[in-house]
Amino acid sequence: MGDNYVISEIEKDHILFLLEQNKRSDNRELNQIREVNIETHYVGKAEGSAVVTLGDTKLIVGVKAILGSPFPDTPNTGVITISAELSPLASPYFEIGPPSNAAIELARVTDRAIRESHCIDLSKLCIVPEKSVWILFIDFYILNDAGNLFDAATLGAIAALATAKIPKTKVGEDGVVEVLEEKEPLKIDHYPVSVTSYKVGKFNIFDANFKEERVSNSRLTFGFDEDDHIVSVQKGRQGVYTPEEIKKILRESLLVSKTLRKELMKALSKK
Amino acid sequence: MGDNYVISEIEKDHILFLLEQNKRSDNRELNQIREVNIETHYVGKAEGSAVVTLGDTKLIVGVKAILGSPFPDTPNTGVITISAELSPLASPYFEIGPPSNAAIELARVTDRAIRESHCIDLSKLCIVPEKSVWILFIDFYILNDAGNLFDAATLGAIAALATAKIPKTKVGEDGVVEVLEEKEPLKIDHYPVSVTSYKVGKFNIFDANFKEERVSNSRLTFGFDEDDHIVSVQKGRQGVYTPEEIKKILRESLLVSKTLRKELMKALSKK
Amino acid sequence: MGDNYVISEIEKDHILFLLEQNKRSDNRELNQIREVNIETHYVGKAEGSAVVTLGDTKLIVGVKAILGSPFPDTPNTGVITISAELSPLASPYFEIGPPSNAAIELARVTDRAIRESHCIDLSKLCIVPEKSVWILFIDFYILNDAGNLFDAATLGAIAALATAKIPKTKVGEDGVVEVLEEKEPLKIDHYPVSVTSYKVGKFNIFDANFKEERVSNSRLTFGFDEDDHIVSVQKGRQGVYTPEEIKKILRESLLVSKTLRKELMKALSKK
Amino acid sequence: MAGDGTVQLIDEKGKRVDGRDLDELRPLSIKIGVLKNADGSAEIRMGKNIIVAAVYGPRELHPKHRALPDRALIQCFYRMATFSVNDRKSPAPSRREKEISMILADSLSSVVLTEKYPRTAIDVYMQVLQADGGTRCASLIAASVALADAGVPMRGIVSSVAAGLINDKVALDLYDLEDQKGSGDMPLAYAPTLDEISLLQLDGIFTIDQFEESLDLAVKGAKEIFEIQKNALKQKYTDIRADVKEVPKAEAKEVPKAEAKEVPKAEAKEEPKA
Amino acid sequence: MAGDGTVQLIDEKGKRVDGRDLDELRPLSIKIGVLKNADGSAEIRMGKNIIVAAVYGPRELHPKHRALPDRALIQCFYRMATFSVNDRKSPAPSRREKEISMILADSLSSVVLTEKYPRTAIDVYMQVLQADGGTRCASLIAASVALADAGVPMRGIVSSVAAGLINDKVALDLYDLEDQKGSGDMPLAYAPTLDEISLLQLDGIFTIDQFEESLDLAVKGAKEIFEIQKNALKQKYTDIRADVKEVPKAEAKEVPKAEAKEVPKAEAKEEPKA
Amino acid sequence: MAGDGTVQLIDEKGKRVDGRDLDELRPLSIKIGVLKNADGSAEIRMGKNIIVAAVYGPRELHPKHRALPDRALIQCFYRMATFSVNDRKSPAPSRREKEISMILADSLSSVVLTEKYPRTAIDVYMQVLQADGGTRCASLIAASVALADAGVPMRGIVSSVAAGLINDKVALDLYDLEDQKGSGDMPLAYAPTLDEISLLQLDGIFTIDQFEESLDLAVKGAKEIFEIQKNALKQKYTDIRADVKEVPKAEAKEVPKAEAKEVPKAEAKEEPKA
Repeated sequence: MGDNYVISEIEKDHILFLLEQNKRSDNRELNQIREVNIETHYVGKAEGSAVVTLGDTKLIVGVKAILGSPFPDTPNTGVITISAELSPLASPYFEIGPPSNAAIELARVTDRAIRESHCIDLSKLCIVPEKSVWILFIDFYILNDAGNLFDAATLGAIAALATAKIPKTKVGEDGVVEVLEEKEPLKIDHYPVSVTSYKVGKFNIFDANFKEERVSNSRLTFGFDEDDHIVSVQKGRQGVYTPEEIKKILRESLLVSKTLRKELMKALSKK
Repeated sequence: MGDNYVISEIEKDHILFLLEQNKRSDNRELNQIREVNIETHYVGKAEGSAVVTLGDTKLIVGVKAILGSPFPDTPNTGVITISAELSPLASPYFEIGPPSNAAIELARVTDRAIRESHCIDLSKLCIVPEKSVWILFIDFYILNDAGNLFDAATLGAIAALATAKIPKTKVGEDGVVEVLEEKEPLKIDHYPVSVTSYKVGKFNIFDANFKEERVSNSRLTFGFDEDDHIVSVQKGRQGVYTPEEIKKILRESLLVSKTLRKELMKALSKK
Repeated sequence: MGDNYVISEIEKDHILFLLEQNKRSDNRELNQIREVNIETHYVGKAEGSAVVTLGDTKLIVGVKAILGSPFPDTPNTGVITISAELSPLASPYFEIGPPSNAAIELARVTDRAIRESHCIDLSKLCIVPEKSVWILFIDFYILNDAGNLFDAATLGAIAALATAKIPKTKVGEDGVVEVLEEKEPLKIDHYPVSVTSYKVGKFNIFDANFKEERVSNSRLTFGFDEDDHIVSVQKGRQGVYTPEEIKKILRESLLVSKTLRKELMKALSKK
Repeated sequence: MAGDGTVQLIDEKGKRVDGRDLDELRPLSIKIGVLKNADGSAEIRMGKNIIVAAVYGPRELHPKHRALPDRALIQCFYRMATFSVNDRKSPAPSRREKEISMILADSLSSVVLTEKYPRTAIDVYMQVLQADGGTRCASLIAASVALADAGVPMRGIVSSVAAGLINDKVALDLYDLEDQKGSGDMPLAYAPTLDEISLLQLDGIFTIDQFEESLDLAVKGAKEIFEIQKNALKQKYTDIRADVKEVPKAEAKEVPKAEAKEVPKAEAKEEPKA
Repeated sequence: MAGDGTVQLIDEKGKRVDGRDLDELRPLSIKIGVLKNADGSAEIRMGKNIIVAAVYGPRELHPKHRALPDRALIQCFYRMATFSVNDRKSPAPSRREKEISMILADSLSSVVLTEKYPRTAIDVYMQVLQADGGTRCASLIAASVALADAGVPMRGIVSSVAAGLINDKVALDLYDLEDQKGSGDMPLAYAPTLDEISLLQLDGIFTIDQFEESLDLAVKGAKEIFEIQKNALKQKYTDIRADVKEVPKAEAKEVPKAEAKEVPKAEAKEEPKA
Repeated sequence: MAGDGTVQLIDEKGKRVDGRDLDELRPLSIKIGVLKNADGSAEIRMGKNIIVAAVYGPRELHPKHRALPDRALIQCFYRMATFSVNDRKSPAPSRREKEISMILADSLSSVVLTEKYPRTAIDVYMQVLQADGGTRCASLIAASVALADAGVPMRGIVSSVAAGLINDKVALDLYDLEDQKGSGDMPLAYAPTLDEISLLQLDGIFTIDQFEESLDLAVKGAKEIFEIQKNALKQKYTDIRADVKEVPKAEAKEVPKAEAKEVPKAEAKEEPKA
């Protein structure tokens, strides 16, 4: 992200020097993730919310449900829309203004994991076909960028959705939708997680911190559901992979996904 | 306003030097306002309009009434919306582009005086609850900025409203609203005026001209209705006041409000 | 267009030197147009489309028909809306961003020729008065700017319209408009063409190429229908004309319009 | 031009709906120097049009890379107030306002001696307070005298008016109703002392003859308006001379006197031509 | 203030709907240093308000032409999360957010020793995560301590709270419901050690007496909040001293120690005044 | 991927709706040098996709502060014409277009010898005139040869194609209908002479096996397309040689000949690898 940050050659060499010895600057294994914390029900005015910390990375996700019209070509399904704000609050390298390319990519890649995993049956968000459906706005605010926003964002999105409660509705004889006081949880059918590796020199490391991200050549994000399906992929940055390398990273990423999903389910079991 | 205007130290010292002797550069008393002129019915295509001059400060306000839907949470009330354009026509320190912070503040502070004084009973702007209400657009264009736009703007807004005529309407059996040829005046329940003082050194002066504004540390605007209620306050700029200072200025402002309202009512009596 | 292009004095002198001898740098007569090619049915997903080449100038026009509401003051007529994109693909002097003034002028001048010629009877685009009409979006993309975009654009617009097919519709008893599979051609009542001359020194030349445009002082565009009516005029750039000069150019332009319309009708006869 | 020509816009006596003859201008008044901050300004009333024009400059141009190395850049900003028309206009500048701004700048650039102020901007703001047809012409009339009021040296004064078609007849200076119900409108800008057309637009359906007749009529109208512009300027300078305390702006500015005077002189000399 | 005064907001015992007395603040907690990247930061919870403030700077200002030759420019960005309110807020900054950002910057500028860092920017970001009435005051409370956390030298600490009218009585620190159903709200910012009001707004209908009573009550409330701000800062510095390994941010920054210490010193000295 | 997998996209003979085998590309043609002003250009037709790519540069970069001190900045602008899809696309760039532009720039940056042109921009514009599924891949194919046409030195040529899932089977180069009704799509960019994947995306639901099969199939497809790219480039250079009057653009530019030739040479040498 932060396009105006230039890491010093010395730092870069140091990170690479450690990797040659299979070490990382914060003493982790190459595929070891930082401490994860997921706090749900953070914001009472949102239908669902979660604050995720991944090491020093911190973000908040809120879900708002608004009644609206479906798209004409999908009259029987609700709508999910995801946006991300990389506020300059979170990093000296973010700037005030309309969503940057980095914010757009973050939102769209997270969207892909959530949407393609079919974690929510959008047809259940339909109230009156062609007329009235729930629109779920899932909005991220990055509070501190210390690397690996992609995986933190997906954790936050699914945690906020899984703990969200949506008002019940009643459709009158005249077809008018009444929103009731009583709320019910969203039904979650799948629990996608996202696993991102960064390639630094010839090494692929997971849950990279900010400096590791900066010295990396490429980024590779896999979204997995709990049945080991791949539901999304995004390769980022100007570096490259051989096909064999990608297959190898895929298997490593799958392992990491198990750890992340365990943390997710642990947090959700407390809800 | 004009953020790129720097007044010379000599001019600043001169203004302060005069104030020490209880004088102003244009020979006014510290609480004396400049000559006021309010010309209504200026623009025939607007429902109401007023050109206000306050010394060399000049602005025009137009009111347009448009049929629209009420806000869902206030289904029985019409809508007032105020905007201000600080056109570069009016000052070498205004710039072309989207509304500046100064324009936003001017519109919002005027809005507060108009709205909070309940000068117009918004429920009378409702035609069909939930469906159809009048939206009053009150738009300012500054033509010449020679200081104290806030007070001139409020004078203009209330004068334009008080001389506005809104079409009568007829609601058909099918609920369709028909706009008739015949027009009727808006009923005005209160006549708020805004009084702004500027603090220069330790002196508080009223109806500041452009240079006085520039050398001032703080700005304090009170909105008063005709029953001596305070309906709006806005403190501006980086200077400060003690609580006692504010109470003192309040009483001086109240006196000035009488003068301004007299001018207002004089202009309206000619309508 | 391209406001940051400065032609060298030598090139300018050379062009003028040739004109003094009644010659142009590409060996054309002063009123001779470059080779015209009009290819219709280029884009199957558009209702109509045309690629126009005029020498090295190349642009594409697409027409999309969308069901929408009429303007309240013209409840019985469809809508035409024209936009032009001067993509930086087409010239090193175009820039990324919102439509430039040049793009706006190109769209609006083309719009005038199309609209004022009444080439399409807009009342025939009305399906249900006040409710449902066809909106024709005519969008230009310049692919290579080698001069005289105005005349190429009008050729493209009329060619795209004349070869467009719009879906038939059926209005149900409930007033709902159904769009059918079957399509029918738009009926074209007139075939406007645009003829632009550029004044270089004291000479008026037609179908100017890019360098000729750059050295010119003024531009004069006439839109003509097939009955020799003038349906649009636009004078551009900072140069001037005497009234007599304009009358003279008018007659020359009318002659050129015949040639251009012949090319247009030739292309349309192949449709 | 939404007109279908079926509305009766000329009565049996050849009078228009507002009582004018076909070749008659609307009532036109110009007040110069109406805005204190501007270097030059004017308010024009033409029919029910009310338009204020202000000139700032020559002054520094921002951003600087847009400056022209050999001359001043004339920038025009033509804007309509939200309440100037029957329906409320959106406050954002429309494509129409942008196009008009551009052609007004081109027209004024044709007479201003821009080469005297390289690398500067001369900014002309025109605010339409009430619109009644022909606003671009009225704006140009006001802008021309505001430029003179600002002491900007010019080769001549641009005047402007439209001719158009109502009930298939050529008429001068269409107002709102005629503009809407008529079948053609042709705004023109013309500097009488120079015999130069610097703005020409048209929409509608004109025969070649109607076009030429319109052109001649608009040129004639522009010449009449030019006299009103001159009188307004003379009036302003007379007023100034009467009031010895007030320093004329043209002198207060850095423009050398010789140049500031160039405008009236040029007009005086070339008047016989008009 | 949409309130018509008809909703019962005070019970027969003089208690408010949330059980508070008229002159009682909401529960208020401040956590300092919650964001690692920022030079200073704080999270405030005041009633159900949750707001995070971050300070970056003094640092280079972009674009450079906005820099002030003789002092730092304090820039505030007050923003509400889309999910912080009952209806989803549009993500684009509203006019309200822009106005509030401006007056918050003015308030903070009154205490920061901006002249120590000419040509730089001190950027203060305030993100409202949940809104419950009085967010501008709560944001200012958090921003003040975040500035101190960043080691920015200040003449004093700005505190802030609103007073308002519910059922025609003056009450302290209105929450959402009271803000909506009450008949007046008056946010104020006040630096107790300096006896300076640096922000004052009001909407509603106040008599002169009610205004003065509100002013006094808000000043009193601000003094109480100031104690909480000081305690939070002390707690943070105690924590740091306990943890010898962690270098306090104030030192890590290029701000000279003497200046960084100026804040607690100034407060200690001027406390008797409060 | 709105597909629910219920639409029959493969017949009993294993043929797709458009008659192709599962591992078969759509008809693909490339014309090089179609735009005169651009430094390099190409038009691609792949199925019903029609896309034009133009390259300008290396050239000066605006605004300058975005320039990279040690290499050229490759900027991609992928845009869809309003009429390129069934419903009219809004002319404003969408988030999708911005994301695709970014990843296309990353992919091309992986092969261009950007270090040869520090502080410059190489701008690649891709205009989709008609969209039929796989537009980002087709754009990349066109952009690669347009870069070569512009004489931009590269380590290799990027090729690109998607594989995806239709009726749970892996298929090459999905077209519009398959993209919508299928259950997964995986666009890939691959430089055969370098064995480098520089773009990879996926949406849908793939088993690990399906993913690996898709990856292998897309790589195979990219190699086939690479041959077509090479032939198009050879054809262009043959045409040029035949026409002695026309100076090849690569020479006309300031790029030294040795570099301009680097592209075909590199390919020729490394071909055995592919």
